[in-house]
Amino acid sequence: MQFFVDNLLAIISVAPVTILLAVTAMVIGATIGLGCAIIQIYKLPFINRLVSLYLAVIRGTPVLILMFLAYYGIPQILFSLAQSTSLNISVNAVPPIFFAIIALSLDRSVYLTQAIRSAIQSIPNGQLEACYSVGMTTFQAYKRVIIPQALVIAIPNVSNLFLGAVKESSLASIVSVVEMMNMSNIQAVNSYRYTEIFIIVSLLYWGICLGFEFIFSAIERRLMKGKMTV
Amino acid sequence: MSNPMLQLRDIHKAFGTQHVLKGINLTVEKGEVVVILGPSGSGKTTLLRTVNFLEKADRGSITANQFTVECLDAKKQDVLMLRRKTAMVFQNYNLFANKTILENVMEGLIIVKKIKKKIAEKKGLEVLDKVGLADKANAYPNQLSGGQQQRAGIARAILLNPDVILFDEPTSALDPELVGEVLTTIKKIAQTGVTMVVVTHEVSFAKEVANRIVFMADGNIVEQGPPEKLLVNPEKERTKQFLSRITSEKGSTDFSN
Amino acid sequence: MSNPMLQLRDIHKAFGTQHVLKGINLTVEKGEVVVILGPSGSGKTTLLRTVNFLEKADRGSITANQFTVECLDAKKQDVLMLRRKTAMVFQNYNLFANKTILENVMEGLIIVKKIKKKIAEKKGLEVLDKVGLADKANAYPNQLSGGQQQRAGIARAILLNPDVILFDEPTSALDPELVGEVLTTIKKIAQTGVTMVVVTHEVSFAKEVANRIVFMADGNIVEQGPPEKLLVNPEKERTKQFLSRITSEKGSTDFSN
Amino acid sequence: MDQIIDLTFMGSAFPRIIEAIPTTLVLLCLSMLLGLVLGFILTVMKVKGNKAMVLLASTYISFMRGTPPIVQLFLIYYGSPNLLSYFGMNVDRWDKMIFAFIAFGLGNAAYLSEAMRSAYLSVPSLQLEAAQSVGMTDIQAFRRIILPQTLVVAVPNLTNSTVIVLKNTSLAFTIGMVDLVGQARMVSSAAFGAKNLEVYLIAALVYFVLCIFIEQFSQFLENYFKRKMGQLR
Amino acid sequence: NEDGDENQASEEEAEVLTVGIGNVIPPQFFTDESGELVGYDVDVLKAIDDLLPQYTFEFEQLDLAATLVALEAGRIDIADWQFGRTAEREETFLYPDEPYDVGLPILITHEEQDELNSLSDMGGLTMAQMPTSSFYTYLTGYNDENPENPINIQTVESLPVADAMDMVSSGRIDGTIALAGTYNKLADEMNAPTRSGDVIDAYGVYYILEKDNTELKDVLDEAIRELRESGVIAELSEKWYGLDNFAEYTEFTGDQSFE
Ligand SMILES: Nc1ncnc2c1ncn2[C@@H]1O[C@H](COP(=O)(O)OP(=O)(O)OP(=O)(O)O)[C@@H](O)[C@H]1O
Ligand SMILES: Nc1ncnc2c1ncn2[C@@H]1O[C@H](COP(=O)(O)OP(=O)(O)OP(=O)(O)O)[C@@H](O)[C@H]1O
Ligand SMILES: [Mg+2]
Ligand SMILES: [Mg+2]
Repeated sequence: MQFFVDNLLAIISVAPVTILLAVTAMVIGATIGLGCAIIQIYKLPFINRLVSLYLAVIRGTPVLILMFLAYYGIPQILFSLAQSTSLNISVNAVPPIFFAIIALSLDRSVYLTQAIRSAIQSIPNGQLEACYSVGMTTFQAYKRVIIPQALVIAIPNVSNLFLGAVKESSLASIVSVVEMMNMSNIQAVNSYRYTEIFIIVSLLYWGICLGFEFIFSAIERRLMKGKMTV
Repeated sequence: MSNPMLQLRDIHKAFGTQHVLKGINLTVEKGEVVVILGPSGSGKTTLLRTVNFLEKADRGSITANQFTVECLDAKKQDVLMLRRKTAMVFQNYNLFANKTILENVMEGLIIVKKIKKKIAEKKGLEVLDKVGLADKANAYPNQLSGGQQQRAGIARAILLNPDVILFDEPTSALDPELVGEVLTTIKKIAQTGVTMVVVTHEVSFAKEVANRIVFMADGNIVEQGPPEKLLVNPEKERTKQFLSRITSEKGSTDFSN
Repeated sequence: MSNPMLQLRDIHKAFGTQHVLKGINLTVEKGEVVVILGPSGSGKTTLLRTVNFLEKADRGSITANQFTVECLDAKKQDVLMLRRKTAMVFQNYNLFANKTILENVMEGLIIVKKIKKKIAEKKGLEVLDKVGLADKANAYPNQLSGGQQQRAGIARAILLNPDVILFDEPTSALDPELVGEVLTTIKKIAQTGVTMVVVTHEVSFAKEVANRIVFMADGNIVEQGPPEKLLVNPEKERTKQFLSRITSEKGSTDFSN
Repeated sequence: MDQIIDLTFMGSAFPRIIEAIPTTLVLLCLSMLLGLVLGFILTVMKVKGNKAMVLLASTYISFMRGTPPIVQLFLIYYGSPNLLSYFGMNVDRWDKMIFAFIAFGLGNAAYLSEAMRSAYLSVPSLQLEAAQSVGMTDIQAFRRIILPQTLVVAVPNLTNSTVIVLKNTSLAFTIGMVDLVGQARMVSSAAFGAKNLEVYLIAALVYFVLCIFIEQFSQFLENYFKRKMGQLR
Repeated sequence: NEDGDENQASEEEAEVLTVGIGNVIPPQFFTDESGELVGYDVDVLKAIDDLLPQYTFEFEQLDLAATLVALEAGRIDIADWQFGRTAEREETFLYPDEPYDVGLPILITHEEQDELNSLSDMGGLTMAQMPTSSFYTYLTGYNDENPENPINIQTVESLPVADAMDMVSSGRIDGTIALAGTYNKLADEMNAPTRSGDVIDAYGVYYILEKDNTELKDVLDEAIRELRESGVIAELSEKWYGLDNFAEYTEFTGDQSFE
């Protein structure tokens, strides 16, 4: 029991790191994803190509490798930047979680692009036309009418991706971020009681996910207003 | 041709190989109510949609209140400008599904005209009252009957107070009582100098409301003129044919007087 | 009352606190064409929808061609049976978005009536030709004009050849030419013994097509009778009020004869 | 360390690493298949079921989405044999592939069911009504009208899931199934980990190519379904 | 079972024992070019198997966590992951008395930093370690005792020694800890500008078993003792590590007890 409680507390203490990783990755990922989705929907010449390339590259690269690339690559770039500009940028001052967030955000952005794009495209064209007819700009139309309606469709997928991110964030341990999975490994190494540790960490993950699931379904219910579905 | 409010020049539009608009020229004066009549599929809706740039014409230019846009090289800013001079009532209503009826009519005021929410709400309720929807202000579009949605669509366009309002069959879902009210409303608005283009199938309504009737068939304007002239004494064969049905029908059904 | 084809008994329906149908009783004989008139929001669409069980009534029973369903404890099988005895033309058309026009009209034949695809296709093309859509057979609904969609909806219902067809404003998007054609079509079908309930706003159309007109207001049937009687000499105040508008309008617009 | 990437090593390692592609693909396909079937059932339970079924489906989805996939893999690989032996079943000798695809399939089902539910939500109820008014049964209406319309929305999200599962299959290496990443790690360790970069580059390249295939296929499907709805001319 | 006087029969009826073992840590256990599992641990296990006619070993390649979960779930009989021994671990699992290998962790630093020899030289400097490795506890232990001048520890979930050596070479970290035998092998393979400092510790390396499997424990103890006495283990150690681990151990600790 003591073992259980001690480990539970130890792992809980880093839960904020896990949540921080997941939330920031989703927020940044969604921002990039929204941009990419709109570029794809409107098939903007040339940058549409660039976006496709970006999506293909990131989609094809396992997060683990993105993580390595961010961790080893960005410092290299900063380093040569620092040398060529003789600015005093110290790479070592950057906390590793920064690189983890970059990698996770890039990864999520690809999937979010798809989720957002499919949701937006499911909204009947008449809705956009109605916006235009009252004189809204495309931006206003998206913000006030299209995105709120698309969110209803997107939320189940966004919540999929978010809960995925909560667990995917454990890969940040590869670049020495101490989040929940890393902490449980640290805890397990003393006793080798992986079974118990896994139970503890699973319960914690589930708890966090339940909380977010609750939020998502509340949002979904709210947005369902005015929606007529099968 | 003193001061036309809306001027369409040589508008062409094709969907794939189907040529839907074959060079439409139309001039509408300020405060005029022009009704477009024509058989189903003749391109009436498409014409209104190109004016609002919901469909981009393949050729031609559009002038609204001195502001001219060449359809082919219209910039974003131009299109927006044009749209803000016009408002549209859709054949299938197209209310914002995620907004209540009141929010639907207020939306344009708040977002486009930057009117304060309080004031927009007051105006919104007023116009809803005018079309008999005061008690539905907080309902969502999917909770309304067809006629109620149509009236909400009309209210939304009217409230924007644009230079030109484009109506696409604004009375199709309305019972005669309401048709009369819409008629009165349109006439009142016309008196304030707003220009209107109305597509309708109801000839009696057209006759009442129009300063001029334009008869379209097969992507062309066949002829136009004041209602007394065009409905009674059309020049073209196609118009006569279209109208013959109506008069014959009317004749046979008129046992009310 | 020898052999009623459709019989509604005490149909009630409320949305939340709003009582939309307040006990509707209606009997329609085989081959009869009943037109429902009434102001917007009076519950006409809701009534048709409850007959087709798209909306489940809160009380009452429905009998179609000897087959009775108690609304409250209707089994799935009963509902299906009832639906197969009826067909519906929707106010907003409701065509299958993922099917071409031809597929839309064939769908019921193939799936429900189990008719061979070849034959269904032939019949489908025939009926499309009848409503003037032969050249649109392979277009998708989102490529059609309003009137074209409405005609496709009518064709889909007719082709099913059910006992009862429910029309919800079948002519709202049609020009007078086509209204005339739909009128002819409905009359022809009625002669083959098909029963029809038509909701419409067009009084002249009602007058032409109806054996009996039912006037609804505020969730109740106010009065009913043959068109010559109800339209000219209504008994109830509410009916008079509704019709006064029309006749006054008509009077003022009739300069065609 | 003069050369960052040892090309000769890459050349020799390449054929060894791609040996594992069939394992990865079989695992992917089986997991997706199980996930789709079970996910579909879950969706139906959630949108059409009674309260108890909704609760059951929601709990399942929540558990599967809420716990780490590695734990689910352990549960199936180590937990299920013990459980099944109570019922007199001996599954100790079953191939690891079976455990792995069941574990991934069960987890995947939760994600797929939500993707399907969202697609279902995007179809207007009017379409169902139209089908019912023609006299179709619910199943006919679903199969002929609703399903085809959900696919346009569903395909991009199902593609997401496929790619994510593809990458997750590497977890199977923890129980000793030699998939792509596993093979890469083994090749790398045979070189004392000194050729990590080269080996992961190859693995990434293979993933990249597989993802391109998945993406192209999904693009094809999406356009096909769009054309089927007259959305593409 | 009858007494094993018929050799073939006992071979056939020999009980199968499943060994959970890693496969990505050379030279202890890894797969060679042909995909065969090889290494010091593998050879020792094979030698033990040869000594025990009543058992046949089967290898199941698992990662560390999976191995331990498998042992608790009863899916494997012996776990081989270069386990060290702690009181806490002994609460959960059964350790044989005899180690089959010894660990000699040494400090690795950059070639040019030859003033760094022991952990006490590393205060204020950065070292990377996997938290799952027992070496991690050296660092945390050191920091607990020297809170005024702690080592800056970077935890990395998976850090092959080669990678750690790369990081040392590039100056990203100042040092790492590796087993002497592993470092020897690697130093031959790569020519990274690194050097080895002092031996930090020496400890026995054991299999672990299910808590109540004392029967197997006794058998294993006897077999390992026999292999050490017959020199097989020394031979294998030379083969895989380039040094006789047990001899080095004796030198470092001055005796042979593994308590
Ligand atoms: N889903 C719903 N939720 C709430 N209220 C509804 C819903 N559907 C209809 N109503 C309300 O029920 C009333 C009757 O609607 P119905 O569509 O039957 O009218 P109608 O007679 O067909 O009118 P119209 O001629 O305008 O089509 C209306 O006031 C409408 O607002
Ligand atoms: N998106 C589209 N793709 C292909 N064809 C189209 C599209 N939109 C309209 N059309 C075709 O263009 C023609 C004109 O359509 P439009 O909607 O302008 O007709 P309309 O005059 O408004 O008819 P109605 O009175 O029936 O509403 C029709 O034949 C229609 O099939
Ligand atoms: Mg139209
Ligand atoms: Mg209605």
